[in-house]
Amino acid sequence: MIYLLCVLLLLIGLYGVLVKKNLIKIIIGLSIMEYALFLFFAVIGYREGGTAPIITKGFEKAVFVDPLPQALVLTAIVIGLAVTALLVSLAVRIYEKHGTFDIRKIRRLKG
Amino acid sequence: MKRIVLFIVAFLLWLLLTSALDWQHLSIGMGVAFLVAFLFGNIFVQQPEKCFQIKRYLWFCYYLPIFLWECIKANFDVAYRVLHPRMPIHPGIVKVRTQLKSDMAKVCLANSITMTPGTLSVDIKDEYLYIHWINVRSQDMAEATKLIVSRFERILAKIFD
Amino acid sequence: MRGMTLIVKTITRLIVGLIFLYGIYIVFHGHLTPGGGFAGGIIIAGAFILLVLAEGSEELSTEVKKWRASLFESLGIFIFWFLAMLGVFAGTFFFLNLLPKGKPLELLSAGIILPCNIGIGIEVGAALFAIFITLAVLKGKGDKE
Amino acid sequence: MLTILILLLILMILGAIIALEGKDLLSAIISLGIVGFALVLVFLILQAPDLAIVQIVVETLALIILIAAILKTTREDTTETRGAKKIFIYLCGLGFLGLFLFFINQTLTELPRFGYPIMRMAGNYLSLGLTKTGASNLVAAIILDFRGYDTLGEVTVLFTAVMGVIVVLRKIGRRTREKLPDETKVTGSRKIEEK
Repeated sequence: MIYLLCVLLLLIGLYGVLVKKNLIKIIIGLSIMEYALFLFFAVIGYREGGTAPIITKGFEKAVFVDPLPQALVLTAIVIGLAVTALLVSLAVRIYEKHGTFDIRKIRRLKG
Repeated sequence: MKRIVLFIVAFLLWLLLTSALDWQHLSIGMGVAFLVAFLFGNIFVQQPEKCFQIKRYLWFCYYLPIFLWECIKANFDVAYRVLHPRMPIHPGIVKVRTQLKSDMAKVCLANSITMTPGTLSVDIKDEYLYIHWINVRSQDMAEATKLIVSRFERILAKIFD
Repeated sequence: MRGMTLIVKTITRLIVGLIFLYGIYIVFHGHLTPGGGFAGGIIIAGAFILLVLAEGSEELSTEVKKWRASLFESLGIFIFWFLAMLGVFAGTFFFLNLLPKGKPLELLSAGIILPCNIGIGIEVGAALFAIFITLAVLKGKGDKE
Repeated sequence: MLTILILLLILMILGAIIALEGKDLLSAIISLGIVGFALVLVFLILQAPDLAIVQIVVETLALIILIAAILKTTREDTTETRGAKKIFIYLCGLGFLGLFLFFINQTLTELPRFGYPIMRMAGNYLSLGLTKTGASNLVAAIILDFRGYDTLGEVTVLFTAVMGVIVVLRKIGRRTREKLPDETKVTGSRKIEEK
C-alpha cells in the first residue's frame, strides 16, 4: 500500500514532465519525482519497532532501522538541490533570450 | 568591545547546545565563539556598553509583567469582538510617532505592538510607525500615539535608550 | 534586490551569528548526533543568505562575495580530497581511516570523520551561497530602479 | 502509525497535483513546499532524523531559489493547449502512466514487506560501526568511512553543478560586452561595479 502511494507520487511527477509545457512546471515535476524516490528509499529501510541509527550510552544493543538507504539519500538530497538550481538558472537564461517559458515557442524561435 | 558581547553570547549558546563541560567541548566552543565574534561582531549590537548596565535588565524585568497584562487585556477585547454577533470591528492603518532613538528600541516597540492582539505594526519610517488596528478609535496621529505607543514607550526608553 | 524594513534588519543582525554558530555545532557533532557536514553546511549557507536577503544585495559588493564563495568551495573539496589521500601518502590504500579513533562518544573521536565533516560543511555552505548570490545579482522584472 | 503515514502521503499527492495544475506559478511553487515539508514529517516518523534535518533546510533553500527566479521573470502560466489536441495529449499521457502503474504493481510484490527489510549488508555496519570507525552516528560512519567513494563522487557532482550555475548565469564576458553596448543585456552586477 505504501509502496503503491510512493509510485503514485512518482507517476504524478512523471506526468508533469511529460504533459506540461511550461519550463518551471517541468522543474517542479522533476522535484516531485526526486521527493518520491527519497521517500521510497526511506520506506524500504524502515524496520518494525526500530529506532534511529545513533548509538547512545545504554542503548548499544537496541533495534536500529537500516542506515544504508538513509546514507544514500542524504547525499542525494543535496545533489537534488544543486540540480534544481542548475535547471532554474538555465530556465532564467532561456526566459531572458525568448521572453517566455513555453517550450513550443522556444523551439520556433530557434537561431 | 562589540565583539566581546557577541563572544559571550555565542559561548553561552554553545554551552547550552552541548550541555557538557569537558576540556574538548570548552576549547572548541571557545574557538568557534571567537570565529563567530570575528565574522559577525560589528553588526551584532550598536552600543555595546549598554549591555553591561544592570539597571537596564531590572527595567526589563519590570517591563515583562506590564506587557503581559496589556496582552491579556487586548486578548479579551479581541475575543469579545470576534464572538459578538455583529462583529464590531473597524479596521484601518494609522500612523503614529515615537520618541525612541535607537534601532533596537524601535524594533522592540514594533514587536510589542505586533504581539498585542488587535494591533499589527506594518512598517517603520524614521520616527513614524504604520500600524494596522482592528478597531480604529481615532484617525488623529497624536491621539493614536497616546492610545497605542505610550503604554510601552516610557519603559522601553529606560531599557534601550 | 532591495533590503527589507528596519525590523527585519535589526532582528537579522541579532540572530545571524547564532544561526552560524548552530551550523558549526551541527557540523562538529556530525558523528555523535543527527546532522553532519551536509546539514550543517546548508545551515551556514542559510545564515549568509538571510543576511543578504535582509540587507539587500546592492549594499554588499557581490562580486567579492562570489569570488570568496568559490574560493571556500574549492578549499572544502580540497580538504576532503586531501584527507582521502592521506591513506595513499602513508603507503596504504585510499580512504583509510588512519587517524586515532579516540574513545567513543567523545567530541574528538572517530578518526577522519570529523575533519571530513568540516571539509564537506565548508564545501556545501560555500556552494549553496554561490548559487544564491549568482541568482540574486541578476536583474529582472521584479527589481525596479 | 501506518495510518498517519498514509494520510501524509495522500497529502503529498494532493500537494503535487495542485503544484502541477495551478495557473499561478508562485502558488504552484508554494504547493511544492507542501510536498517537501510533509516529506520532513515522514522522515521523522520513519526514524531518519539526519534526513529530516537536511530536507527541512534544503526545502527552504529550494523555495528561495525558485521564488527568486519567478520574481525575476514572470508568474503567469500561459501555456494552454485547446481543443482536440489537449484531449489527445492527456489521453496519451494518462494511458502511458496507467500502463506503467500496472507493470510496477506486479513488480512491487517482489519487494520485502514494509517494516521487515533485508539487512544483509547493513547488519555488518550496525554491529561493527562503532568499533571500526568510532562514530556513534552510524549514518555518518557509512557516508564518510564505509562508503567514502560515494560521498567523494557526490561532492564532485555538487561542485560541478555549482560551477555550471556560475558559468550559465555569469555576466557578459569582456569581449562580448565591447561588441554589444546594448543596455538591455547588462546584468545587475556590472551596474554595481559602476557605482
